[in-house]
Parts: sequence; structure tokens; C-alpha cells
Amino acid sequence: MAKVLLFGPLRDLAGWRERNFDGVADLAGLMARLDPELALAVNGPGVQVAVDKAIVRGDASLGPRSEVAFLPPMSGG
Amino acid sequence: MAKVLLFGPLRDLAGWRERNFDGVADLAGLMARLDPELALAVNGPGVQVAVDKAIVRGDASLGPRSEVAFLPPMSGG
Amino acid sequence: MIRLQTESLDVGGLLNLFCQGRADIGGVVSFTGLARHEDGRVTGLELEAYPGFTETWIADLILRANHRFSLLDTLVIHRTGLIAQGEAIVFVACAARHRRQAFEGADFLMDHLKSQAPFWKKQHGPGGEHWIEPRSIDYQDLDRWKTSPSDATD
Amino acid sequence: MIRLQTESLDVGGLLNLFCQGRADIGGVVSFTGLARHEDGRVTGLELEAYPGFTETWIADLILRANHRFSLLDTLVIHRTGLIAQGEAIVFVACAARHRRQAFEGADFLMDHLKSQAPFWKKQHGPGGEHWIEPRSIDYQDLDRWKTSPSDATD
Repeated sequence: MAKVLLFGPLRDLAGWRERNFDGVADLAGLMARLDPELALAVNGPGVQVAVDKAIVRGDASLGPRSEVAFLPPMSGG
Repeated sequence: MAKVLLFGPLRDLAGWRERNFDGVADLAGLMARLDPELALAVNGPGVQVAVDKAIVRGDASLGPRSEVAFLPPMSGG
Repeated sequence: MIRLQTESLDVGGLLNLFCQGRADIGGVVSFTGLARHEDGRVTGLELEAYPGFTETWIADLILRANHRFSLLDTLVIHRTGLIAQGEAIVFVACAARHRRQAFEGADFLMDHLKSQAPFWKKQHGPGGEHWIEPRSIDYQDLDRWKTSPSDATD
Repeated sequence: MIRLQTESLDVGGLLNLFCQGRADIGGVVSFTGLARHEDGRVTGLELEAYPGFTETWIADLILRANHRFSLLDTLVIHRTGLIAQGEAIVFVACAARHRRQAFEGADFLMDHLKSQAPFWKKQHGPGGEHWIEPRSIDYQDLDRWKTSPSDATD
């Protein structure tokens, strides 16, 4: 089971902030389980992916308690 | 009569902060009345002269109530 | 020091605490970012962070700033949640021996916080709400720091 | 606003007042200059101004800064008299729509205050007392502003 977190506009798009996905072994497998519109958005420009609070690029394997966060373009201050 | 004000190191050098000089018609006349050491110092590098709170360069005539200030190099903040 | 908080920022209190008892530093530069009303187009902001991730990211940024500008101390306090117009969103303070270092440190921190830090900002206004992304000028500001580190000595 | 004062500066109180109720500005940059102890070589400072002349000079500097950096408000508070180590000597704050303007305004003001403003500064220490003049780096800092005005838009 992986916990997925959405931030910023991705959360509004999906209509949820946090959701658990069972039986996903890697990011590619997780992507395949997302709604098509959300899958497209998380692959969009400037969206970063963090697994267990570390940015990853490309695919990554997921453990049973992994936390996956999709981070759209950021703006603080 | 002109009132003369000294600031910073000039004041320490002269031993006074403010002094009145009678019968001076212009800056050149005032300079001639200063102690030689002070006259040398007020002509030194970076010393500015203000008459009635406005910086002057070269000679300037002085009225009976003029205020002459000798301003050595400045350092605030 | 880093803190994310939902409560209002007392920027003056933060500045006084930061300056207290420091006879070793010459200058403190602070930046206070306020929520503008944009001529009525903005009534408030909503700021979201990724708890645990955002603090770590800022801590790393502070280490880079401290090293690059020889800062003696650095403070970053950032609001999250709902922020009314006119309220402070962020307070940054940098202490250094010489003022140039403190100015550059605070400037560097703000440019990075503005376009790289893990925050998401939604604007509320009469015309509805929308998410804000950094503007091109924010990325240009950031690019200024890609040249060699400052060699200023004051 | 300009003020010369012999009393201690409450820099936090000044910053809070300056930021209060300003939904039109995006950023406030402040600089606090503190009296350093210079590893025990300085126990205090004595600052002298030319009353009437110094305030006018600073007012003119503020006008130049406000115009050049489109500042919405500017505050300069300067101590005179005896200042203990660790105490604030000067507090400058600049408010602008965009942060770059506020940073540049405060930086500009400090560079000019440091080497051009009509103040005279005497340092007291175990080795006696002596008058401080600007260092060459202060004049170099000042020269940075002799190029064309900033064309930054943020």
C-alpha cells in the first residue's frame, strides 16, 4: 500500500488530498491506477514527485508504507 | 559676527565646539582668524564647509548672523 | 531557525528577539512579505506546505545561504493556511558582520523561497479563487544567483 | 519619516508600525545597524549629528531613493549620543510593491548613510577613543549606485 498526497492545483483537480493505493510496486504502476486526467496532470510541466519526502526522477520502487507526493510548481513568500 | 561650529575630530583638535567671531566679512577672513593648526585642518582633505546649513565651495560672504560649520569626513550607520 | 505557523506573525517581536544581545554582528536585514490586495482583486491567500518536507527544504536553503554569505544567523518564519490581506506571509532575517552579506543573504533566501520552496498559494478574490505560479520575473531573479558566489567583502 | 534620537531604538516596534495596515505593499525590507564589540576593542560609540542639517540631508536622500526605486514609504531612524555595544545605531525600512525595489532602496540608503551622511562617529575602547572614517569598501559600495538607475521590475 502506498499513500499518495496531492498538493496545490492537483488536489483541486482530483478532488482529494490523500488516498491509499493497494498493490502498487512502483511509480509506473501507481500512475496506471490514477484517473487519466490526474495522470496527465502529474506528468505535466514542472510537477515533481517525492517518495518518502525525497525528490525522485523517473521510476522508483515503492514499499508497503511508501508516501508518494505529487508537487506542482511551487510559489512561496 | 559669525557663529562657527566644529564637528567630529575638528572639535577635539580645537578644544571647542562652538565659538563666535566678530567682524568677519567672508570665509577667507574667518580662516585667517582661526588657530593655524585648525586652519590647516579645516582646509584638509574631505572637510566640507556649510554656511547657514548649505554646503559652499570656495569663498563665501558672511552676514552678521551667519552660521559656519566645518564638516570633516562623515560616517553614519 | 525555521518555523511554519498558521498564527499571525509578530514581525517586530521576531526582529527584536533576533537582534537581542548580539554584539558580534554589524547588521541585520529583514524581509517581510505582505499579502497585497491588488486593487481589490485579492481578499486573501491560502498557503499550503508539505509538512516535514517543506521544513527540510528550507533548512537546506538556509545552510547554503549561511555558507555562501558568511551569515552568523538566519531566521525564516512562513505562514500557512488562510492569510488576510495586509497580513505578513513570510519573515526572513539575516545577521552578518557586514551589511552587504546580510542584504545578499536575505535577497538570496527570498528569491529561492519565492519560486522554489515547497509552498502552494491560492488567491481568493471577488472573481473566485486560483492558484498562483511564480512569474517569469521570479525565475529571472533566481538566475542572478547562478553566477559565481559573491566576492563582496562588506 | 526621519528621526534622530538619543534614546534606544525599539526596532521591532518600529517595524510593526511601519508594516501596519498596508494592503498595498508587497514587501518591507529593514536594516538594523548594531554597535559591534570588535572582539573587545570597542565598548561603545559616540555619534554626533548637525541638528537641522543632518535631517535635511537625510530627507533629500529619502526623496532620491523613493523616486529611484518607486518606494511607497521609507523610514530612517538614527541614534545620536552614546551607544553601548550591541545596541542599534540605525534602523532603515523601505516599503515597495515588489521586493526587489525594497531591497535595493534599503541597500542604497545604507550605502549613502554609511559614507556620506552628516554623522561623526567616535569609538570608545580599552585603547582609548578615536574617530571613525568610512573605509575604502564603503566608498566602493557607494560607487555601485553611480551607474544607471535600476531597471528591475520586481
